[in-house]
Amino acid sequence: MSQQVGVVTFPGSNGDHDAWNAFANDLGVPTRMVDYRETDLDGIAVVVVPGGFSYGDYLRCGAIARFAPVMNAVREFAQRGGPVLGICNGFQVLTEAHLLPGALLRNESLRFHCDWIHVKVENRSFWTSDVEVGDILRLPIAHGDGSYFADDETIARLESNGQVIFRYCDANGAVLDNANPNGSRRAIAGIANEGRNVVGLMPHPERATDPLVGGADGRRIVTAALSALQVAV
Amino acid sequence: MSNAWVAEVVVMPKAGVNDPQGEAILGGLHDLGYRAVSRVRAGKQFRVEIDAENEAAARNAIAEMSDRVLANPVIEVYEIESLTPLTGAGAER
Amino acid sequence: MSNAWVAEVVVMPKAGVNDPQGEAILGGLHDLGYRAVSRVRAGKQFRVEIDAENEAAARNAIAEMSDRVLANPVIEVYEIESLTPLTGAGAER
Amino acid sequence: MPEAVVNSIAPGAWREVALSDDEYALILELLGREPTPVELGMFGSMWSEHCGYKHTRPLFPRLPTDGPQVLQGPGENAGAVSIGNGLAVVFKVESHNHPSAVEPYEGAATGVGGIVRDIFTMGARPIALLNSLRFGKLDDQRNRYLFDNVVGGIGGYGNCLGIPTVGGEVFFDDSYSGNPLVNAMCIGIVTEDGIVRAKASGVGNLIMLIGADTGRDGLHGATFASVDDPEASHRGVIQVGNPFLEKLLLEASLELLTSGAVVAMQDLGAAGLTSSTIECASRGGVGAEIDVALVPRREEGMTAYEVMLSESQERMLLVVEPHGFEQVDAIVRKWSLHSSVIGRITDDGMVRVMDGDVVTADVPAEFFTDKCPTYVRPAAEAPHVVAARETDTSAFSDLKPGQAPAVLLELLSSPNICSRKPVYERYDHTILTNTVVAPGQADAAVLRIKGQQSGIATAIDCNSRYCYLDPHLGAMHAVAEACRNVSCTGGRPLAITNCLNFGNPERPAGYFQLDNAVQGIADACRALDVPVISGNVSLYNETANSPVFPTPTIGAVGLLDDVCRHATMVWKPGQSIVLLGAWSPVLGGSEFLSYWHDAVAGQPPSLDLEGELRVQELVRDLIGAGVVRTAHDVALGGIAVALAKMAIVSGVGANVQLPRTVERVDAQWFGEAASAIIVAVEAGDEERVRANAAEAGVPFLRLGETGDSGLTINGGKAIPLSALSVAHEHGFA
Ligand SMILES: Nc1ncnc2c1ncn2[C@@H]1O[C@H](COP(=O)(O)OP(=O)(O)O)[C@@H](O)[C@H]1O
Ligand SMILES: [Mg+2]
Repeated sequence: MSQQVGVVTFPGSNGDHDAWNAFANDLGVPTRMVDYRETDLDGIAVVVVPGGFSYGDYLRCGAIARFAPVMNAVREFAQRGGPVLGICNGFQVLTEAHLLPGALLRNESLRFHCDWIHVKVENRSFWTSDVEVGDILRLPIAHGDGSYFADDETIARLESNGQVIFRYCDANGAVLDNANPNGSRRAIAGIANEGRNVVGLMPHPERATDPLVGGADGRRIVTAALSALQVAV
Repeated sequence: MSNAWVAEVVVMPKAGVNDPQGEAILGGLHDLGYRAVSRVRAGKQFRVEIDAENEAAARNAIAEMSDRVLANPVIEVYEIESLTPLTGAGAER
Repeated sequence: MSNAWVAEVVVMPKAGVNDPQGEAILGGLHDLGYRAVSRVRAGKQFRVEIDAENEAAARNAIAEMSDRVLANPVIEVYEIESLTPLTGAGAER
Repeated sequence: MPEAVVNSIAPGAWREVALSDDEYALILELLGREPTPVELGMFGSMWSEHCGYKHTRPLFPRLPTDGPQVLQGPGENAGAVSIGNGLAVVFKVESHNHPSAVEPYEGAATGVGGIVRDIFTMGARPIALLNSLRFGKLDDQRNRYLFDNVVGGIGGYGNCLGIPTVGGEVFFDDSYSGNPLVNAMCIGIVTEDGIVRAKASGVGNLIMLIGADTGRDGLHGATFASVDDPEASHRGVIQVGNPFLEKLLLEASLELLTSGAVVAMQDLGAAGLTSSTIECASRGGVGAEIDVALVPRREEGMTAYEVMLSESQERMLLVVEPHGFEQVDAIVRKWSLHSSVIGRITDDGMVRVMDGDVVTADVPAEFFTDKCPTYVRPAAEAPHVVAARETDTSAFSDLKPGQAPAVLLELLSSPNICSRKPVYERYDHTILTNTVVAPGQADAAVLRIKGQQSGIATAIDCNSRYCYLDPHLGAMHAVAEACRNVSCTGGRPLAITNCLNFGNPERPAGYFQLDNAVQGIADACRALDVPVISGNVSLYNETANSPVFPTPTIGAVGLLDDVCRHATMVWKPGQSIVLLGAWSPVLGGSEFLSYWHDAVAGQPPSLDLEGELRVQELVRDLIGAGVVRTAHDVALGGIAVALAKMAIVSGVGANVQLPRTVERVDAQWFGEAASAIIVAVEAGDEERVRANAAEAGVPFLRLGETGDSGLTINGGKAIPLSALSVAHEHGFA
C-alpha cells in the first residue's frame, strides 16, 4: 500500500483543505483525508491534525475531538514513533489527548488574532529537520485560544529536554514580550513530545507554502514529511 | 469597618435561548457512551470578592453588577448562588 | 426503574493558571466604579440531566464525565455543586 | 376554507403583525374569509418590507441587471456571474441591523450565517466574506459595546466556518447611534453548470428540513425589522447562532447538491419556514403541504404559529424526489445532522400548513408573494438637508499652511480614517490560502482561484455622508467607489450587489432618499456598465424618529485575468508618484469638515461617470500590463490622507507637491473628489504612463517621488513615518 499523508478531519475541522492543499498540491505527495470515525491508519506514514473548530470548540478547544475513534489510532501511531503534526486546533487536540503536555488557554487579549508573525526554530524534531535551529520563519496565526500553558515543572522539563520547538519572536529573532501574540508562557509557539516525532504548533505552516498568498516559509516545515514517505518528488 | 465577601454568581442561557455549547457537549457525551445524559446547558460561573459593610450591601452590589456586566439580560439569566464572608482559605480556592 | 437527576458542575481555573477573563471583568467593574471588588475568577457551570438508578450511580457518572470531559485537570478543577432529583419544574429552568 | 379553524381574528390583531387596516382588508378580499391566526402571522411576515419589499419593488425595475457575464440576476438566493473557464462567482450582501442593535454579538454572527447560507444554497462554496459596519460615535459606551461585539460576532461566526473575511469598511456617525448598520457580504465559487436554483417542482416530491431543531428564536424578526420600534425586537427570543452546525450544514448541502437527489434547496432566513416554503413553491409555480407536527423542536409546547414563524438559525429546506430520500438521509447523517420529511409538493398552488390532522393555513402561494401590495410614497426632501447642502463651505475659516501637518496627524488617528487592523485582525483572513491581497494592503481584496491564472478582486463601499447631503449623487459615488477600489487592484468590475439601509419610507423625506438613491445606483451602473445581480433592503433604521444616513452599501466583484498582475498601496523607494484623473477637491461632505468643524454640510464632490470609467480603465490596463503595481484612490480625508496611508503601509516616505487646483489650504490637503487615483511607477515608466493617460483622455499630474523616512508635502518639514504610523495605528484606543 502506498505511503500517504493522512489529514485527520473532525466535525468542525476547517483547516483540513489547507493541509491537504499544502501536501497534495504544493508538495505533490499522496495525501488523503482521514475521517474521525476511522479506526486504523493503514498506509498512512504521516499524520496531520489540522486547524479548525472541532465540535465548535465548545467546552474547550479539542476537548471533544480527542475522544473521536480515530484518536486511538493516532495515539498508537505516535507511540510507534510515527510523525504527527498538530496545527492550531490540531495542537489543542494533541494536548487534550495528552500526546503533548500542557494546554492552550484563551489569548491574553481575549480576542481572536489573525496576522503574520515570526517564530524562531529552537530545537530539532522530525518536523524541523529541513530547517536549522535559529532560523526565523514568517507564518500566519489565526486563533483565539493559543496561549500555551504548563506548570513550572513541565515548562522546566520541556526547556531542559529541548522540547520547545518554536518560540514567537520579532523579525530579527528577538524574543520580546511584544512579539508574543497571545501570552504563551516563555513565548512558546510549538513543542514536541519526548520522541520528537509529535509536534504541535499554533502558527499555520500549511498556509504558507506559496509566495503568492503571503509567504512560503511554511513549506520548509511540511517538506519534512518527505523523509517519512520515501517518495521522490 | 468593612468586611470582605465572596459571591458565586451563575449565569445561564435564558429558557428558550439556543445553547449550541450545551448541545455540542451533549453530542460529545453521547458519542463517548454516556447515553443516559439527556440534556446539558452550559453557562458561566463567577467568583467575585468584594468589600462591603454588611451582607445586604454586598448582595446589592453583586446583583447590580450581575445585571450590568456579568450577565447579558437579553439572552442570559443570573443567580447569586452563594454569598459568604471571605475567609483566608476561601481566597485561595 | 431509573430516575432522572440534575447535576450542577462548576469548573474553575486552577490556582496559578492565568484567568484573563476574570481579570478583564475585574478591570471592567473598576472602570464602572465598582472599586470594592478585589478579585474575579471566571469559570463555567454545566447543568447536566442524567438518568440513573440512584443518587450514587448518578454521582459516579457525573464525576467520571467531569474528570474526563468537562474539566481539563491540567488547567482546571471541578466540583459537583449539587445533585438533585429532576422535577418537572427544574427541567424548564 | 380550512374547516377545522375556529379561532377568529380579534379586531386590530393585524396591527400586531405590522399589517395596516387596508392591508388586512385586502387579505379579507383575497381570501373571501377571515384568515386563521397562522395565516395572519404568515401574511404579516411575507408582507413585511423585509420579505415583501413593499416600498422597494416598484423601484427595482430601474436597476440594470443584464450583461453577457450574468448567469443569475436578482430573484434567487444570490446572483451569479461568469468568470470564464466554466466557473462562476456567486455573491450577495445582506443586512442584520435590527438584531445587532439588540444583541450585537449574536446579531452580527447570525447575519454572517444567513448570508453564507444564501451562497451555498446556490451550490457555491463560500470563499470570502466582507462586511460594512456603521456605528454612532465611540465616546458613547453603548456604541463602543456595539462596535466591539459586532466585530466579535462577525469574527466568531466566520472564523469558525473557515471562510476568510477579506475586506470591509467601518464608519462612525451620530446618526447611527443606537441603530448600527451591520451588512455582511459573501462570495462563493461554483462551476457554471453547478448553479442551483430554489425552484420547487415535481408534484409528490418530498419537502425535507435539515439542520437545527426549531425553537422560539426570533419570532417575527422580519416583521419587527419593518417597524421603527426598537423595543419591538426584544419581544422574541434572541437568535443565538451555531457556526459549528452551519459548517456541517454547509458541507452536507454542497454534497447533497452534487448528488443529484435534490430538486431544490432554500435556506430558512427571515420568517423561517413560512417564507422558505412559500418562496420555493411560488418560484416553481407549484403548491406545498407541510405538517408542523413533523418539525423537530427544541422546545416543548410550541404552537403551529410559532413553528411557522420561528427564525431558528442553521436550517435548510430541501425538495427531494421520493426515491432520493435514502441518499439524502445518508449524506445528512454522514455530516452528523438529521433530516425530517415535513411535507410534499402539490399541484394546486396552495400553501397548506397542517398540524397533524388540523389544517391551520391554506392559501394560494401567490397571495403571499405576487399579491403583496406595493407602495409609491410621496417624496419630499427634508428642508434641513437642503439647508445643509446649500451651506457655503467657504465661510469656514481656512487652515494656516503651517497647521496642515498637525491636522493630517489628527485625521489619521480619527475613527473614520485610522487603521482598521484592530478590526480585521479579529477575522481569519488567511484560511483557504487564496488571499493574495489581504486587508489593509489595498483598496480591494484580491483572491486567487486555485488552478486558474485569473483571480478576483472585491470591495464594499458607501460614503453615506454624501448620500445624506445628496442621495442620488451619493449613491452614484458608492457605485463608482466600489468599482474604483476593485480597479485599483487590477480587477475589472463584473457586477455589484447592494444593501439599501434607510429610515422610514413612509415619511416623505425617507422616501425621497430611497427613491433617489436607487436612481443613483441605476444611473452609475449603466454608465459604468456593471449590472446589479443581488441585494437586500433594510428600512426603518431609526432611533427616536431620527433616521440613519441613507446608506446604499455597494459590494463589487471584479476579475483579474492574471492574478499575479495586481496592485496594492505599497510603493518602493525611488518611484514617481502620479495622480491620474481630474482633481478639483471640495470641502462639501468631506471627512475634514465633519471632523474639524463638526459640520455635515456643503455640496459633495461632483461625479463625471465618463471620466470615472476612463481612469478606472486606464489604471486596470496599466496594472494588467505590469507597469503599475501601486495604486490607491483618493477618498475620505483627501489627497494628503491618501498619500500618508500609502507611505505608512509601504514603510517608505515621499516628497510631494499637492495640486494647486484650489486656493484654500484645507481643500488642497483634505478636500475630496471622485475619480482620482494615485499610482507609483518606476521613473523609467513615467513617460509611458503619461502617454497612455493622454491617449485615454485622463488627466496626468506628477506629484513627486517616493523615498526617505518621512512625508514631505509642499516643501515643508518632513513628517516622520513613525509619527504617521503611530497616529494611524492607535485610533481606536
Ligand atoms: N469591517 C471590516 N472588515 C474587514 N476588513 C475591513 C473592515 N473595515 C475595513 N477593513 C479593511 O481595512 C482596510 C482599510 O480600510 P479603509 O480605511 O476603509 O480603506 P481605504 O484605504 O479604502 O479607505 C481595507 O483593506 C479594508 O478592507
Ligand atoms: Mg477605498
